[in-house]
Amino acid sequence: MAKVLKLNKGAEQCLLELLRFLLERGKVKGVFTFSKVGESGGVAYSLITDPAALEAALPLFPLMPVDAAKVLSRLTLVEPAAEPIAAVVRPCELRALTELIKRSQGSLDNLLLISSTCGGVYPLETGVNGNIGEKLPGYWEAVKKGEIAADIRPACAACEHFVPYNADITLALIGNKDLDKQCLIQLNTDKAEQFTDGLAGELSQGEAKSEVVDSLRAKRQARKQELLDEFGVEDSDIQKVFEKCIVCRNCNKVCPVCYCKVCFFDSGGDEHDQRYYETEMGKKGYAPVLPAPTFYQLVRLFHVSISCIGCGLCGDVCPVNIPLWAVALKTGGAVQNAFDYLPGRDLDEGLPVTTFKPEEFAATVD
Amino acid sequence: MAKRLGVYVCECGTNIADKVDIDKVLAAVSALKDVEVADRYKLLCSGDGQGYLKQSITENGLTHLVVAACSPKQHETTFMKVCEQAGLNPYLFQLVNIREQCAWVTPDGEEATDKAIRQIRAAISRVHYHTALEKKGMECNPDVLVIGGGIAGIKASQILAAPDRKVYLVEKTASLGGKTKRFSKLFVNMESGPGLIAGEIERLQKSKNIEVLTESEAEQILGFLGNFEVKVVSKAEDKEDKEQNFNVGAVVLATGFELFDAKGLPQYGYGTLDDVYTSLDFEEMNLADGPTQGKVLLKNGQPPKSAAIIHCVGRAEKGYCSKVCCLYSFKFDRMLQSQLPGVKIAHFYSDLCIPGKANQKFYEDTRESGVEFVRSAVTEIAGGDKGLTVKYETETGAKGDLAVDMVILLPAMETSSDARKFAEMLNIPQDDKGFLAEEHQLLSPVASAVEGVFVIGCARGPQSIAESIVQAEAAAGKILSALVPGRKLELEVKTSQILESFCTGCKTCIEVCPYGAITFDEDRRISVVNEVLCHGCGNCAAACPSGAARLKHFTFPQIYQELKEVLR
Amino acid sequence: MTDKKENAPVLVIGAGIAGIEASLLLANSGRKVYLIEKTSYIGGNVIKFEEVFPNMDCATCMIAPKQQELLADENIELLTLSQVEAVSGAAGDFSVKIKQKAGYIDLVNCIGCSACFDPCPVEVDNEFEEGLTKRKAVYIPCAGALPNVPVIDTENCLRFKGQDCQACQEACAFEAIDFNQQDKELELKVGAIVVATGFSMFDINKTSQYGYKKLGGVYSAMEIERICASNGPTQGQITLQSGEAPKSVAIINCVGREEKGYCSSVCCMAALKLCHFLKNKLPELKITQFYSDLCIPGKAYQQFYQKVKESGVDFIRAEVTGVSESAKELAVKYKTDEGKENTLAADMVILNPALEPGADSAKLAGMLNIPQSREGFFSEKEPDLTPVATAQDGIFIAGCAQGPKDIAETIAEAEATAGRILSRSG
Amino acid sequence: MAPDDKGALFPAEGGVRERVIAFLQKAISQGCFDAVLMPAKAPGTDSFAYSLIGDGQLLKNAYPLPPVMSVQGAKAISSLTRSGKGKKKIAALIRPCELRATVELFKLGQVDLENIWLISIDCPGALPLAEWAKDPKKAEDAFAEILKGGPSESIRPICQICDKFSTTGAEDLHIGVPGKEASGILLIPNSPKGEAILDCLGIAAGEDISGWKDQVDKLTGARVEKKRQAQKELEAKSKGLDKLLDTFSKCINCHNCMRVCPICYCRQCFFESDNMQFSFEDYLKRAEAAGGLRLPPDTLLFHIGRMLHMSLSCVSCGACEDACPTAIPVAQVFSLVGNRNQEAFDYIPGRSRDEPPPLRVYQEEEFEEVEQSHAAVPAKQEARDG
Amino acid sequence: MGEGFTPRIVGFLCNWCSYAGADLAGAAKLEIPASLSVIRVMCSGRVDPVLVATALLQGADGVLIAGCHPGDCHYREGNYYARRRFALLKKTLETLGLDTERLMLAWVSASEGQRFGEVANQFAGQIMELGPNPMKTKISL
Repeated sequence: MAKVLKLNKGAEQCLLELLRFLLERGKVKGVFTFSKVGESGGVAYSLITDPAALEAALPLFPLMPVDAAKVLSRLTLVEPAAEPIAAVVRPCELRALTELIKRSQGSLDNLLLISSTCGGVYPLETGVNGNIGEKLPGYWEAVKKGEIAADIRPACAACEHFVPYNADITLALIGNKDLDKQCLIQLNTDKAEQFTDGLAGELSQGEAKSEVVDSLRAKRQARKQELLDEFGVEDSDIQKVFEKCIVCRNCNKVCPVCYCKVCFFDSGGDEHDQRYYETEMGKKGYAPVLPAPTFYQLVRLFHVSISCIGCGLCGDVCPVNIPLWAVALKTGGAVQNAFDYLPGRDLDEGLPVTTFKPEEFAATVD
Repeated sequence: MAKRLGVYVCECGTNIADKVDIDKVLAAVSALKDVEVADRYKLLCSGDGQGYLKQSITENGLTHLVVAACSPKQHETTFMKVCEQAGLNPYLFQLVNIREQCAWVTPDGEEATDKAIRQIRAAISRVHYHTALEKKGMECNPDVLVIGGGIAGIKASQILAAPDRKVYLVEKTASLGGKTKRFSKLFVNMESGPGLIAGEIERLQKSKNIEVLTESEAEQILGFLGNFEVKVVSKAEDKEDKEQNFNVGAVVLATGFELFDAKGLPQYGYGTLDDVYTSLDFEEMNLADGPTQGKVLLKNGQPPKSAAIIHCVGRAEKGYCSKVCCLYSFKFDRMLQSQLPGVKIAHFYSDLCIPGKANQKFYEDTRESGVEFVRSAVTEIAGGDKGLTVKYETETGAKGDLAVDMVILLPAMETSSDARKFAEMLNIPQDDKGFLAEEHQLLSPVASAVEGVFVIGCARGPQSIAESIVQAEAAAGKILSALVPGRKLELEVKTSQILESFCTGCKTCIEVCPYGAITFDEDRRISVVNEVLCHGCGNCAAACPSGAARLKHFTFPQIYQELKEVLR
Repeated sequence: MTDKKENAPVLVIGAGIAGIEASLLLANSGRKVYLIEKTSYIGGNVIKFEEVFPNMDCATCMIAPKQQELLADENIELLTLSQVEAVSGAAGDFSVKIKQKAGYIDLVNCIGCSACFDPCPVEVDNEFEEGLTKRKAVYIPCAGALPNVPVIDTENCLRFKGQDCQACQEACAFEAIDFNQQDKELELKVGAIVVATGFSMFDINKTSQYGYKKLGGVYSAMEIERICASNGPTQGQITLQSGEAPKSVAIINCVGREEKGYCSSVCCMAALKLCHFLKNKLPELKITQFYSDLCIPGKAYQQFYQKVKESGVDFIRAEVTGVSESAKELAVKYKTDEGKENTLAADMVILNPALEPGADSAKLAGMLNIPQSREGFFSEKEPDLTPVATAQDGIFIAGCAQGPKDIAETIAEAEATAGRILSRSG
Repeated sequence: MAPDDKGALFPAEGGVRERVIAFLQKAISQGCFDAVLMPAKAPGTDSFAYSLIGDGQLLKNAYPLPPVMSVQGAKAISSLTRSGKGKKKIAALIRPCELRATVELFKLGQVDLENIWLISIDCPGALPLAEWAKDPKKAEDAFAEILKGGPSESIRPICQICDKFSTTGAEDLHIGVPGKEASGILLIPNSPKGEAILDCLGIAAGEDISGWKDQVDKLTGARVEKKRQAQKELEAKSKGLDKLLDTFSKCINCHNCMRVCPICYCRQCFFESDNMQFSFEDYLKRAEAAGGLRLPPDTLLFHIGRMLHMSLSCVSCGACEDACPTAIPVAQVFSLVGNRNQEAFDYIPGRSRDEPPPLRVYQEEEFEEVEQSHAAVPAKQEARDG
Repeated sequence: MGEGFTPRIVGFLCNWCSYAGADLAGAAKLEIPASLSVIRVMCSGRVDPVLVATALLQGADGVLIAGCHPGDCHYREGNYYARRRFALLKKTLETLGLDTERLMLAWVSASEGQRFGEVANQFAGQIMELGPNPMKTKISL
């Protein structure tokens, strides 16, 4: 049974207080959180070690320019964290991190994982244009009420896994009507209890539950279907979907579960010599020359869909606005259902591709 | 396996200990990652110190070693040997120079201590990223290819040949002896050129270990020190071409010289006026088997009564002094005087170049014999009914004429036309005069820029016979020293390497390698380092944008580890 | 030949560049080499130069890696402060008696920290610096000298003069100073001998007309080499005794050529090198060269001459008849080929002397039983055919011991001696 | 730099596209080359992909000047030839910046030009990729107007300051687009290969092209001035550490600028390699030194590092800016740095196939201003001990 | 010393000339600023500009690259390439408006112990005047 710590402060303030407490008490060496960087309004994840620098932290800022899982993987790839670090991440990032850890792409040692029920984030473009500030009041109203905030990324609007798995600490945001005044910190693990020991607040047993969460999940599931229909991923020709793709492969670069050191498409694996193209041209009178977008996208889906956590970054960075998040969501959903696998749910849940059962999938063979 | 580092600080008597607070250093570094032991010692380079270090490495089961002491120039090899003796790969070791570059140059003890800590921390960080490197040896072929059968090539072959070392002597023409066999007399001692050559050829022929290939040319030479593949084609006039392929470990180029073409300077009248000769023409004339059976005669069959010797023909055009012309001109004086008593000889010259201990006497004797020396520039050789007129102008601008029967031009020496061919075949740089360039003009005068290829005699510049022979022996010395039959060639350990999967084949590394040590594998479209030729400078590593080229022991991560610590 | 003979050790006399090069090649082939050197350091004359012609290579940079390689080579046994006392036997089986002077420094203990210099109360002229600086009685000739081991000069050390001084011993933390050391006699068995004893400079004091050592501002070329050297007495600052930089320099070539009776081959280039160096350091400096014949053989030398000439150096073909002092400057009197007399004012005069055989050449030639040329250099067996061999089988000569020559020729000869010794063709 | 002032007029009707296609069709039908590599719409789509077209009829889908540069043409030629050349003679029709990048890749061993005929064409610029992605049809129409000589404010900022939009000198054949009144296109040969095309077509390069040239020169002059102005403004906005950080503050380290850059030819970018993989401790120490560390870190190092690697060859094609998901003016900054560096090395990327890349060669006497000379060191320091 | 600023200067010295020169400065007991830390490389040609940029961006107050004089390179020509790469780096940083005074390329031979001292002191002085590298404290780098 988890414990819940209640602080009479706004959610963001409360989280900042927790982080400051951890840093100042020396319980952690650093805090990984979203923050203002520089003097000019840039925002990014930061590793903050000086409590004074927490002034700039924006742990709940609804923007996700990179996936924290990718960053945390990079931080701990060579060696695990030698000192405790508190990391504030979103539920989908946490799932991605779990998937990466399953593949030895980092370590959870010494990480105190702090997450929250998530209202989603705005598109990268909105962040770049800098008008998120205006949208924030509406955003938090929606979170309180358990609604889908206007203008958040479609991937978020369609996300049903907005309650974190595997977090040491969960902030209950969705459905908390008093978000501006008080905050519930759910301590999921012993580690969480140890780290928060000494933090002033009202401690109780139980879970910070809300029916609003379930209703939001339902709303999002419905929205997901709508969006998939709207973007035409459901029935349309896959070639048509990828038509504009310039194969810049930024979707793979930002994808948190694309972890290869050298991507297949950088290894020369897909290269052909001129004669190949000449032969191809001979068949139809013409031959496209660069790696075919469809081929690339299919290989990518094949590689990542089992672990796709639907974070939506691929769609966010696509320079030609292909709704890649929708494709990923659909394919990922289908593949994961087939294997009865939910990526990032449980660190101990083995990867479907590394195990098999003799009797399964008999139907897929003629 | 977990790393276990040992960090040892040498007190160097008082040299380090007086300035650097070693205990403070030890306290600062002993808690660093994987540091198993951190200790001080009075003098680590001493016998006792080395023994202590060895024992400490073994007892503590150390996997990496950091020693803070003096400059690596002083004792890096000493401590690397200690590592070897203790069974630790010597490249898992880093020496920190806290004497020359810290204790001795930092007046303030506290600052020195801080600096020492920083530098040692950097070494500790770095050594984590060291990898064990192994010394490699390569089988090599001791045989030698000598190109050019002149005196230099002959001498090189003689001295190199041995029961366990075969020499291939390849000569383009039908006979050995080069230019020397065409010199009836040699300065300073006036011995016979053909005689000298005959003796040498006889010695050569006695050797069972020299294969002489006349009327032959090397068409292809591929490879590197210790392992060249050679294709020689023999083209005897009355026989079918014969191709021969063999391997050698080294190549000696002795392609000789040619004379500057005096026809290029019409004012001297060479080729247009009778009785204007070049030095080689005059040598021919003096040969018993020459056109005049060794007699010095004018075109009209009469012996000349007077002769003018014109120095430095083509010197201005070529831009260098040919070194031996002054000396052999005094030989010409004697050759003329011995055949034609009373002959009047005048030298026209600007500067006499007669280096060497015995040569001034040779000159003085000439001068005393009545030969005239006119320091002036010859502006024209004019023809006429009664013979030739040398028109000249002295340094002060005075003009004069001298009528003579015969004129001998001393043209500059040029490298032979073969030099270019071999320069291209072997990728040896030529200097702006066309001569084959040395690896280092002073320090390595007979080696070329390509390891294993040597250049001797006039191929690398005008030389006397004695100098050519010295160079032949020198090339032999270098080869005999490096390629010992049955011994492997020891290779540089800290070479570059190209990581195959990251190389895109842009060849930048190939272009910037000063040693031609990187080649391109056309099939795999990647660069490949030849460890025999790589000297480990790291220029390729700095030039490769993707980091595919890496210099062992000086990789980016290794240097970075040092960097971040010294900046802290 | 017996195998023993073929692999017999080699004795190399003289650790200048010739001796170093020959030793390295022989050692690399697997031969044991004894390299003996009469001074306490290796590198000979070349390490005194800042830069060398024609590429103005930094001499130290060029030689240092070779020196280090030599000191690290396990096949080479370096004996400093050593000289040959007697030689017997024949090729393949020489027996050589060596006398090694005591340096009074324990080589095992000394780490070359130089702590002993300061306390030494004696100050004498530093020969290595041509007497331009002082050194102590315990000293190394210059910073960076290798091997980095000091030596006690018994002629000047107070203790060896009977006084009770042990200042250096007290300063040494390593007990490396051992006054009880004795000169050593060694008997070496060697198969071949390389004589690489180098050259000396003609003693300018034998001339009087140039005012050497009498007039301030008159220097020998070697003194100027040291003044130019960044590790020399002035750290490479070109100054007159007044401390000011010279404004005009006259270089007088062929000093001693007539006395010696030969052209020393390298002096013209050495003079040009000085011009190049001085012009680089002091672009406004007016330089005049007095010469009779320019001897600049070698493919790259004329180009160097032209470059120097273009940099604004005057060349006067004339005989210098005297140097005298006039007002603040020096007056160089000269006579041209045509007999015209003239005077040039300069505030610095550089005398460029002939090269001559090393002082001990005659003694060594006697011991080795090899002839000397009439100029005093060691003679080759046959000047044309065997330029590095001597009349004695198994004894070879390399470098300026045979006659004046430049570095490239010296190295080539050193390599040639190795070629001859390592050759198995007889 | 420009070829001889002579070219041939290839008579054709219609817009630029139609005229060029007519030329290509004729050249293919006469066997001047076997196929063309150029952007074309795949049947039934709105997108442009580099395609190898051997069937003259299919050239009707081709776009010599598509409204956007979705893929840099040099990359396409590299894809085609890098792994081994073929047997066919292929004409690659690309924009001048693509051509210059191709020449740079040629020097870097990333393309094989033996069987490739490089044809460039006067370029009016391209539209931002994002504009096109929003509404391809609208973009295509807008661009059609630009091709006809309409207002060009909507082309990419980097194209607006491009002063190398016409012949570069390194192509085999350049297609000059003369004024509206002309009835065809100019074919300006610049190599034996280019001349062979004219021979094959049976037309002589006798046309006086000075009118076209004047028009090019005039625009070039205007562009040079505009670039100067724009770079000045850019410098005011982004020069100096703080402004630079500001400019790149939105960078999400996705490296997409590198991915699409034609000059970035490395298999694995140095900045993605294990050389740039640091330990946790390292990151933490860096954070502690400044109080915090932005993550992912080293974004500025990445950009500066990339400039060090590719700026001498940067052809200012703008692909990076098109691909940047956070709208950083990366092409403009890189172009500025590229221009300055190229000036310093007296190097114009893509100007000549024979000019070696600057970092592969050196001269013994150069750049002495960057070294600390003897003279610059002030009076010597006294040895401490005397 | 100004306001307690202790610079961190890194010197990449080539093994054959400049490192030997620095050793010689040591043997002569010259004073070298303690702020200069030396990293030995085999040749100045090994120092790639990315390495120098890394040093600067990670807060080095100064970066010195020293190698053999032109023409004296132990590896024939590494220093010429080093100079080109340095020129590129300098120009790039200059165009971006970053401090190029924090960089120095100097030629120091094996016999120039004195000169090494002069170069080191001059550079350290220059860095003292410039003050701390502002990049040191930028979280946003």
